[in-house]
Amino acid sequence: MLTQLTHGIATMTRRRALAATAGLVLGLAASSPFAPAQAADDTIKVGILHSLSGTMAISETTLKDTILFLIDEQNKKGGVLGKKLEPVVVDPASNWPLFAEKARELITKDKVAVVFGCWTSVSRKSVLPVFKELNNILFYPVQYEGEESERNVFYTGAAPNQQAIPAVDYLMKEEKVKRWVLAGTDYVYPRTTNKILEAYLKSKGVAQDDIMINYTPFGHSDWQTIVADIKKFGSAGKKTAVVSTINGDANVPFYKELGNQGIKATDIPVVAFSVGEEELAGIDTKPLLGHLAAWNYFESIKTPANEKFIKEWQAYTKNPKRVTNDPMEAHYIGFNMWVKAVEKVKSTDPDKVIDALPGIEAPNLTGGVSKMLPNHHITKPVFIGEIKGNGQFDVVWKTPGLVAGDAWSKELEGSKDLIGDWVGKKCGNYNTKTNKCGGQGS
Amino acid sequence: MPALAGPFEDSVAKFANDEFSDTEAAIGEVAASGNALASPIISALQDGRLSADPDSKKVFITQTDGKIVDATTGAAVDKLPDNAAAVRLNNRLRRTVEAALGGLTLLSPDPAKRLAAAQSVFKSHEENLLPTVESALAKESVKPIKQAFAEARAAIILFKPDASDSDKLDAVAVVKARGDQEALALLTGLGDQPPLVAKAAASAVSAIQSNLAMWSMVQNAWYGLSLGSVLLLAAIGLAITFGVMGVINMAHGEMVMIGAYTTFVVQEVIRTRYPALFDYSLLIAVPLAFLVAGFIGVLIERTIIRFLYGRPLETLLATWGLSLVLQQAVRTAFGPTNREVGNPSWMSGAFELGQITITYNRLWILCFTLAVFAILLAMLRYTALGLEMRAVTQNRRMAASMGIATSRVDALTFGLGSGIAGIAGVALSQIDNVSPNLGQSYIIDSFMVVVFGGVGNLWGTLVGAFTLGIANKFLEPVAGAVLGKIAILVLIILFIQKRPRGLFALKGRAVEA
Amino acid sequence: MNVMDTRATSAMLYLDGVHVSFDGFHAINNLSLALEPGEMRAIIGPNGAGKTTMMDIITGKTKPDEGTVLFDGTVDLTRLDETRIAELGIGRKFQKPTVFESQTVQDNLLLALNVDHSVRGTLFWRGSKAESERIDKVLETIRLTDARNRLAGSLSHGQKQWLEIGMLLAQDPKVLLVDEPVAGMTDVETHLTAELLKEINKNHTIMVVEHDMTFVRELGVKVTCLHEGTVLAEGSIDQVSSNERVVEVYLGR
Amino acid sequence: MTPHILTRSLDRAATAFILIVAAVGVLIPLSNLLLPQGSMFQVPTYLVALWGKYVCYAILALSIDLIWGYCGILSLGHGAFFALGGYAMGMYLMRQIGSRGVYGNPILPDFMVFLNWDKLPWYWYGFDKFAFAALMVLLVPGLLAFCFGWLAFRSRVTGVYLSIITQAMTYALLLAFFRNDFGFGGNNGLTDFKDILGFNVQAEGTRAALFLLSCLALIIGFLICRTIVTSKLGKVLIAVRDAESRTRFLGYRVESYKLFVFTLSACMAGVAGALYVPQVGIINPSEFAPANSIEAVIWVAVGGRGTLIGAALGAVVVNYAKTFFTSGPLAPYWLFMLGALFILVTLLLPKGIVGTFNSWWETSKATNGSPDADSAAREDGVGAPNPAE
Repeated sequence: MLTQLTHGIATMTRRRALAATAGLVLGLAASSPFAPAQAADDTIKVGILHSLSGTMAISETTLKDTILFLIDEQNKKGGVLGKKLEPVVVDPASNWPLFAEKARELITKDKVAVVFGCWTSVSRKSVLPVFKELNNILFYPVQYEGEESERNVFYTGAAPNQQAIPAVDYLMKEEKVKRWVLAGTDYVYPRTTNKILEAYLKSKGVAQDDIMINYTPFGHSDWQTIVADIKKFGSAGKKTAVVSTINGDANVPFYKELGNQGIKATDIPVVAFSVGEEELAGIDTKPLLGHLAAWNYFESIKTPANEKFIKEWQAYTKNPKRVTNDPMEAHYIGFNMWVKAVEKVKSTDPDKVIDALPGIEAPNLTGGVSKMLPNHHITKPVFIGEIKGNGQFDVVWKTPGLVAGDAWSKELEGSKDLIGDWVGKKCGNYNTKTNKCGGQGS
Repeated sequence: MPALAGPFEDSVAKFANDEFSDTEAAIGEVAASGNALASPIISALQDGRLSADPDSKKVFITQTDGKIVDATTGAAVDKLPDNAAAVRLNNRLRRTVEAALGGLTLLSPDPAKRLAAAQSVFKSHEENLLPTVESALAKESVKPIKQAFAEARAAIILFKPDASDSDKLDAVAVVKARGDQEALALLTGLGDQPPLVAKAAASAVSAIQSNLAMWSMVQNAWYGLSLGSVLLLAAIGLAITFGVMGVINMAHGEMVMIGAYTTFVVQEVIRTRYPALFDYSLLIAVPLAFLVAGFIGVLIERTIIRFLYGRPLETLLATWGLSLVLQQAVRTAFGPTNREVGNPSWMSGAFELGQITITYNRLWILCFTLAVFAILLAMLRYTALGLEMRAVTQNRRMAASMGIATSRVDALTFGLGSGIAGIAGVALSQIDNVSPNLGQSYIIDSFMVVVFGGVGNLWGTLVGAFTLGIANKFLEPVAGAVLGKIAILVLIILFIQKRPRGLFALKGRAVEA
Repeated sequence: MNVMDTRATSAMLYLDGVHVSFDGFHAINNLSLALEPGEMRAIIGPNGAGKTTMMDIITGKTKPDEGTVLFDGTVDLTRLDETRIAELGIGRKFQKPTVFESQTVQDNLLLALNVDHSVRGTLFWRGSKAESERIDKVLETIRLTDARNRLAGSLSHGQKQWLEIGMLLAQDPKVLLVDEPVAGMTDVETHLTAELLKEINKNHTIMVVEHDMTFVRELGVKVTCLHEGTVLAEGSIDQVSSNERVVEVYLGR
Repeated sequence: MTPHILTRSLDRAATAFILIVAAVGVLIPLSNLLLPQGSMFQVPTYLVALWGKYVCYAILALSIDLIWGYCGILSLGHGAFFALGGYAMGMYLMRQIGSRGVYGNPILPDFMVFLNWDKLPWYWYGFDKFAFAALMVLLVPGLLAFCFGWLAFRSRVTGVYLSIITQAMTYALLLAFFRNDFGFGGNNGLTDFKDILGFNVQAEGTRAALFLLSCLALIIGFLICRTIVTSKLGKVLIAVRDAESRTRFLGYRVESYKLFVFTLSACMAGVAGALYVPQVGIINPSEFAPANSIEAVIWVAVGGRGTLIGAALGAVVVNYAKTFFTSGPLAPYWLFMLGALFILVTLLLPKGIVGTFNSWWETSKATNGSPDADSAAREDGVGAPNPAE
């Protein structure tokens, strides 16, 4: 390009040079850097926006495979509206601005009808403006800190009240826990969850002295001091538990240190919100027997739907050891809800589908039927599982029914009056005190 | 249900209901029954060897030798019914089981079991066990176990509402003498006590606390040494490639990762083929990791680095690219998720030294690091390769003219550095994730250690690693893990301004030219 | 010893009792030396005698552990850094020819010119007739006029040596420290270099470090022989080369 | 700025470069806004944003080339200055949201509301004014670079040591900005922007204007760099790069020169970051990641170290490739390609695209005996950097 241009300018007249430059520039810019899109009308395109490289690949690659698997299954059943579904896979490479760029590409260039994607909150925050601007649909499958209800996003993972609070309730009731360590990685999800839990615990009469909050950086690997601190905190004569919002990678060294320092679940149980079957695959779980996790799904839950899902998934991935986990189930539910909504309105038009989704019901894998709520969160059961020696969980408790996801936490000062209602109020942050849309201000 | 079932049979049958509350009731009833099978049933329950058939309500014990017996009769059974499943426990039940077992095994002939029983009684301090504990105490001849019984007795007395003040005061003294976290837990959890006892307990608490505060300094120092050993292990290979050869190897972390994955592969093979060798897996992995990483190192030196000598910044970029390729290659080959590397039994668990807990894996890593360091130092000093290496680094042209094959020495030096990184990977697999990102988390720290300690000086690396480790661990309780780390980085940046060549810099004309 | 007493000698460069050690190795050991204004002095000595280290001390690259280094009788050089010392008027040619290889011969001289060396000055520099005349003159002196637009890196070894001497000329310092100017030169070049230095010596004080005894003899100036960081002998070339110790440690029998 | 130093900097290639950037800056927005959608020459909005990002990266690459290509300072922490500029802009954009945040708090950004902060931290004051934020975009990176450089250059920390401590600097900032207590939104950073100077950041017109501004900034940045490298100052910088102590012995205060370009370069990186943020819509701590800074260095190496046009071109080429290869079937192999690019460029193309082209041009001219020998080819008036530092 430079050769031609410098050479061109040297030999051509100025006017001709300018014209040539203009043509070249536009040609280059307008020819998108992506492979030419096929204008196939006989398929419905489904975007998959999960990192396949970089630090988040560890969690997200499985979700990409899940959607591919679900699309495959759906196409075997004849697709949707008589058309086959066509997956479009992109790799945002664990790079948050790249998430936004790739979302834009999926919607504008590939013209996908819906996107399944994101894991971290920051990636969701990064693509949010894009989905709003270009009016498309994102299904977000991971448990998160809540405090959000957007028209274009459907949250199929757990809100804090569908994971954290039931877990704490369980520990208080079943284990008679009086003293709490809230340990987390220093980012928004643990911060918010711990804020909510702190407020909740205090409302249950737990004194400030009986709550210890600790944050560590991402990928923290030297847990000696913190585990010793926990041990010390736990020796004050009251039953103590750790509520862990430690992020994926840091968990393995944390649990290894726990095991080695001899903290057993019978002394100080640890309940984790980010540790699932995938994470346990990297640890020898025998020393961790009895530590807990709270999820809306466990692979070990015995229902016909789950057994069928696991069997087909392992057949699809040709790996009889491949585990399943909670975010996968969230995608399973979300995908089926989207299919139902599309079939209901007989269109993939985002506006119509967005309006049709609240109220749609789809079976989950644990024997219940989840429902999309007006705040774009879903109803889910909550399970508490204890880690078993084989890397699986043994469900020791579950909520009696399904719990509706709260977009806005009732425990936080800033959000206790807010609700999300995209059916009646057409508003994600409706203030029930002032009866106005738009937060608590003015 | 069998028609002739007595109360013991009824109790045992409750295990088959798959309800935690029934299981709890069953444990209590069985433990209290005095039946000879009570102890086997409950220890089987603890180990997950107790199965129940929910239909026939029959319960079975799978003995440690694999034989199966009926839990109510002790009669041998051929095989478990098809729908029999292990009786499930949760944490609360596990504690109940421990307590029950403690009561049942206080008089066990096995000293280890008696000690464990005494300790679990100390925690559960169940009043109805007092007579048993006292008789056990009277009979006991092994000193530490006798001590444990005395402490268990003291714990029970402290919680016994009708115990006399003087008994309780004696008990406080016994617990105070124990002086550890659990003693503190017991004393702070006493609840309402007569004023005299409460006062004694309070003073015991503060005595224990100040004792523990002193120990926590020792603990920080130990943690610092342990962190320092990890840093040293990760940095030592870099000290060779960067310090001795002047090559910036940004793919150093990936060599560590390759070592860790080698360990994983070794353990996989052992698990599937020769499970008996598992405890030796690390011993096998160490030389293999050295060879694999070393070989890859030589390969890298021959294909990339040798073209870039004298261009340190270009080397830095090329090896960074290499690190991306290696990471993604491992991700493709082994998948992006963590891989499980188990701890052999001799690296699991911990022992108490005074009031601090020393975990075996950290201790072994410290010893291992020092051994690697010593071997390396000896190698550089006493072997022909070491001599050639030093000759080449000091004066390449002179060395070449004296008949040293400099390019061979370069390749071997780089291979040595990489191989040591591989060994570090074996050790790090014991405490960290084995994932494609493993190396990334150590590379910056390793560079800091080498630069801080002074390039070209292995002793500097040693001192640098331990200084940073200990400083980090003393900062962490004060500033928190994140701020502590930031503070260390800032301090290093400022330190480099003061001494641009590190702690143990070589001086003189030659190094500055 | 009183420093001010020696002011009477009005030495251009005055070193007294200088010590430097690197990790226990005494590179310079009680070195004393005085260079009179307008003098040219040749320094000889075996490898490791401390010749280059002495230059490092004078130019501020190395700080002595103890001792006095005075410039012009008044300025204490041990307190100043390289830039400041260069600004005072001490120029240096390195042992290994060091020129700016990726710039032209002309630019090399331009950079060496003794004009405003501040960031601002160089940013807004616009050249002047006086400057270009001076460069032309230096180019002529060092016989590189034809090569003025060539990259310095493409010059031959001898030409680079000359270019570096030319840069010293352009810098126009009061004292020139010249480290091994004829290493790697042909006999003819060596001879020309000697002529050149003699020419320069008319207006400048020079200290030359050299191994080439023919060259030193040709210069015909006072010679100092260093050994193990201290002065072994001083005097005319004949005096020094007949000194027993010098013959023993340096010239060989 | 006096005209002579400006005119001196404009040779044929530089003029061509400026014309092309100007043409891109005008034509792409125009075609996006005026031509009907679907027309062959219509540039869709998402591509305007994408190219806007490339242009910002090009400015960052220029700033790195100025210090690395011309002065031999390899900073592996330039992403930090880029990110700081971005944060300054992000803070302005955050304040502009006002009561339209999800909580509707007129003063506090959303993340502060949900962490129960009751008032704005002092360092957020003033960022509601664009002029103040714009000043901070230059001042914050500039000041950090000045302090850092003052310490480092004065103590003569050079070469790989400098590279490693710049990396430590950006790593420390990364950790600090991850902390929620730091008050910059933690891991999520700043996002969900609404307005810039009263214009909706999502609107096509605003995007077009931002794109034009980015191109303008690239041109100005390029002119500043050209002016510097073609002045005598540029020759001094190259002298420092090739033989630092020689330069010192000629009486140049090397640390002042280094400090000057380092600080200037940090300010440029800050501007690039500030323009980047409204176009991508998010700024968060991952921009501080050492890997990002190293990647930016490779753009310069690919394009041609020590050639300004090369740096800008390298940034665009590598990022175009990144966009291209992270979609579709090649996606899992992107890191292989990027890694291989690092290795191959340093081994086989040490002068980069433009540097290699220049050498080729020069040789072909020399053999043809063309009178036009030293114009376009010797683009920046200097030879390629000496590979041996």
